[in-house]
Amino acid sequence: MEKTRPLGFTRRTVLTAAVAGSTGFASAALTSSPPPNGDAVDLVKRLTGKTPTASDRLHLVMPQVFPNGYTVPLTLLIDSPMTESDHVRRVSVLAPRNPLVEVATFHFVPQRSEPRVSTRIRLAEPQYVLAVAEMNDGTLLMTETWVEVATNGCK
Amino acid sequence: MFTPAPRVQVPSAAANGEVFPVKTLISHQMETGLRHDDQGNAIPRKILNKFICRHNDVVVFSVDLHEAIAANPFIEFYLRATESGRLEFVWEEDGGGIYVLEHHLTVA
Amino acid sequence: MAAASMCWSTTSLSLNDVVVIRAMSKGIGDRKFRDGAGLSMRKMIAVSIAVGSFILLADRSQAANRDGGTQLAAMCASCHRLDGGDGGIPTILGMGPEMLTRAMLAYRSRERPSHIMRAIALSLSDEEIATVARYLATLNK
Amino acid sequence: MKSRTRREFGRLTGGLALAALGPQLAASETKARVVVVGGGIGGATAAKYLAASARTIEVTLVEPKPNYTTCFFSNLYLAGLCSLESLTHGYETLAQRYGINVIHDSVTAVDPVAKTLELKSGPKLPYDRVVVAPGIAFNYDALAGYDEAATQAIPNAWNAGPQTQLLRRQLESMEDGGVFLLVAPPDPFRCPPAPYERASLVAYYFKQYKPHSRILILDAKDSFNAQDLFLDAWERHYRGMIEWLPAQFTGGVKAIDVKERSVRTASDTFKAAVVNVIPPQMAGQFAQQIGLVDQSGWCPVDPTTFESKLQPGTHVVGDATNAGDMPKSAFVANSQAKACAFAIAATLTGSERVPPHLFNTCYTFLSPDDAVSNAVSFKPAAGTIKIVDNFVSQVQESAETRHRTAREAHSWYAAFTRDTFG
Repeated sequence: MEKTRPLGFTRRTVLTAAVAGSTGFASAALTSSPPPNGDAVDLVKRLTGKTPTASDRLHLVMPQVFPNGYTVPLTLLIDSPMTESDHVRRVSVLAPRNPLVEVATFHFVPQRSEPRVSTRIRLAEPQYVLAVAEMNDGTLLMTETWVEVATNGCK
Repeated sequence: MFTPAPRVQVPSAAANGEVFPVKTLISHQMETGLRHDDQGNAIPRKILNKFICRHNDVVVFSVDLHEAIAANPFIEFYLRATESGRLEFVWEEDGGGIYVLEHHLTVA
Repeated sequence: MAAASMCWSTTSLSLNDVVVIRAMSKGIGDRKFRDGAGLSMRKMIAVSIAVGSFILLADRSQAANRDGGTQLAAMCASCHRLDGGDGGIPTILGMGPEMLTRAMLAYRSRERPSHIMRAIALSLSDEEIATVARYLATLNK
Repeated sequence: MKSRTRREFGRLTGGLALAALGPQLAASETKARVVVVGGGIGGATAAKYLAASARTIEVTLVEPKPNYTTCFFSNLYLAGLCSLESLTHGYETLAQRYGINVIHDSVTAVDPVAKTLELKSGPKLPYDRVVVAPGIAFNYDALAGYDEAATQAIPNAWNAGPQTQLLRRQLESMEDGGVFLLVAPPDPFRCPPAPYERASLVAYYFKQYKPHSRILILDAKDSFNAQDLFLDAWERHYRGMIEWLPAQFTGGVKAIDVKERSVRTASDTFKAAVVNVIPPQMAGQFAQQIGLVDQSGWCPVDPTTFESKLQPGTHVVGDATNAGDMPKSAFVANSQAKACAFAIAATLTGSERVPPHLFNTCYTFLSPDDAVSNAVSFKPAAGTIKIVDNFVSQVQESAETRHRTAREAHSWYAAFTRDTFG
C-alpha cells in the first residue's frame, strides 16, 4: 500500500523489462511518493525520458464513476493502419495514484493484431488513468481519462 | 490443489485477413503482494505477469500484467490471420507456473 | 424540538401507566418463559416492562411526536431487541442517556470500532442522539 | 385526541397490546383505515408500525400465505446449516399484540376512487390509505426456455419455500464430482450479494460432503456486489471450487434447456448436475396489475413517504420500489416500511412529520464462521434517495472479527424478525 514504484527508471525498464519475463519484484520494494495529480506529461517524461504528445488517436475508454476499485473496465483503441511502416508497438496503462503505477503493457504486431483491447483493472482511488502508446517511429502518444472509484481496489 | 481454469473464446474459422475477436479469462487471485494477513505478515505477490498469444509459433499479441490487473484476468483482443493453424494462449505466473490453451483456427 | 426534548427528559411514568404495563407484562412474560431462556423472574419483569413501555410510549408520543424519539428508536429496533433479548448484538436497554450518547459519539469518531454503528451515528445529529438516548432510557424505567 | 386523559391512554394501549381483552374499546373509535397488501418484510413491518404508532388507525394486513419464510438466511438452509422452519414466521403476534386484522386472502382489484380493495373471497375492504408490498416477480420472457413450469425441474429458489427445498434436495442427491451451475441475474434484483453467498455456502456444503464437486456461476453482469470480499473468501475457503464467468466473457445467458439441464450462452453450452436459474426481476405481480409500475419495471415512489408517484393514496415499500440508491434487501424493506408507516400516521392523525432515517444493513456469510457486513445510510434528495455513507467489511479482517460478525448475524436475525413480525 505504502510502496510506490520508483519514478527514476528508464523507458526501457518500463516498456520492455516485462518482455523478458522479469517484471520487477525489486521495483516493488523501492519507495517514492505519488506524483501530483494531473501531472501526466511530467510523469511519463520521468518514467521514459521522453516527452509524450497528447493525441486523439488514442482512446482510453473507462467509466467516469465506478462503484468499486477492484474491477474497473478499461478499453483501449488506437487509430492506426497497423502496417509495417505505420503502427503502434505497444501501449502502457498507468495509474499514477495506485501504490504501483504500472497497470499493463499491451504489445501489438503489425498486420496480425488490431490495436484494440479490453480488460479490467484495480484502482486505489479516484484518479486520471493514462495510456501511453509507443509508435513504430519511437514517438510517444498519450491520453488520460478521469475515473472515480468509491472503494480502494488495491488492497 | 488449485488449478487456474483458463478459458478462451475464439472462432474456429475466419476469412483470410478478416479481424476476429478473442476473449480470454482465467481464474486467478492475482495476489498483489500489497496485502497483509491477520498476523500482519505481508502476503507474497503471486500474479500472472505475462500473457502471450502465438499463431503457428509466432507471437501475434502479448500483455505484461502488473499488480493492478483485476483478479480473474479478462483480456479481449483482436487478431487477423492469413493462414490456418494453431493458436496458443499462454499465461505465465510468478514463480514459473505456466498455463496453456491451444485452439485450431481454419482460415478460408 | 429542543423544548419538547426537555419535556421528555423530565417525564416519568405515572402510576396509571405502570398498572397498564403490569397487565401487558402477563402475556409477554408467558411467551418469554416459553422461549426457555434461563431468565430470572426479576429479569423477566424487566423485559416485559421494556416491551410494554415501548408500545406505550410509541403511542403516547403521538401527542408529542415533535420529539421524534419513537421514530429514532424504531430505527434501533431493526437490530437491537427492545425486549431485553441479547446475544451478539448488545442490548441498548439499561444504558443511561449519557452512556448511550457517549457510545454513539465514540462510534462516530471511530474511537469504538463498528462500521454499522458508525453509519448510524454519522446519520444522526447530536440532538437526535440525545433524543434517542433519552427515549431509550425511559423504556427501561 | 390531544385532550385525552392519561387513563384513557392507558386503557387503549392495553387494548392494543392485549387485543383479546379489549377490541371493543377500539371499535368505538372513528378510525382511519389502512390496508397493507403483502405480508413479507415490508408489509409486516408497515402494518406493525402503523398499528403501534397511532391507535386511531385500524390496520388490516392481507396476505394469502399463513406464514412467511425469509429469503435472507435461506442460503444457510441450502448448505444444511439450519431448518426452513427456523426461518418461518407467523402473523399471530401482529394480530394479537398489535390488534392488526390479518386476513389470509388475495386482493383481486383496487378502486382508487371509491378507495376499496376487493378480496378474492368476495368482500370489499374500504381504506383511507393502502400500502402495497408485493415483492418481486420474475421476468421469464428474458430467458428462453425458462418459465414458471420449468422451475419444477430447475428451481429459481429466490422466494424462500418449496423452491428452496427443491434445490436443497437436488444438491443432496447430486453425486460427488458434479457441477452446480448458478445463473446470476442482471441488476437490479433482490439482495445483491445473495447469489454469491449462495455459491459460497453451497461450496461449504460440497467441501464437507462432495469435495470433488464444483460450482460455475454464469453471470448477467461483469462485476458483482462485494466482489473483492467474495473472491478473497473463495480463495481462502474453497480454492478451485468456484468459477465465475462474467457476461463480458460469455456474451450472456441466452437459453435454458430444462430437459438437458443445460444453459446456453452466446458462445457455449454448459451442462450441469444441478442448475439454479435466478431470473431477471421486476416489481411483484400485484403492483403491475394495479398500475404502480413504470417502464423501469419497478414502482416509482416519493422518497420520504413512499407514496406511489403514479397513484396518490397508495404507498409502496420493499423490493418492488425504485428507491434510488436503496438496494432490494429485507433491511431496506423494513426501513422503508417504518418511514412509510410514520408518514401515513402523521398524515392521518395530523401530527408532525419527522424526516425519515433510511438505512441498509446486510450480513453475508462467506462460510458459517466467516461473515461480512455492510452498513449504508441514505437520504431523500432531489426526488430520489441517495447514499450518504457506505461502510463495508474489509478484505484483510482477522478470522476473529469475521467469526464475531457471523455470530452477530445470527443475533441480528433474531432481533430483526422480532422487529418485523412482533
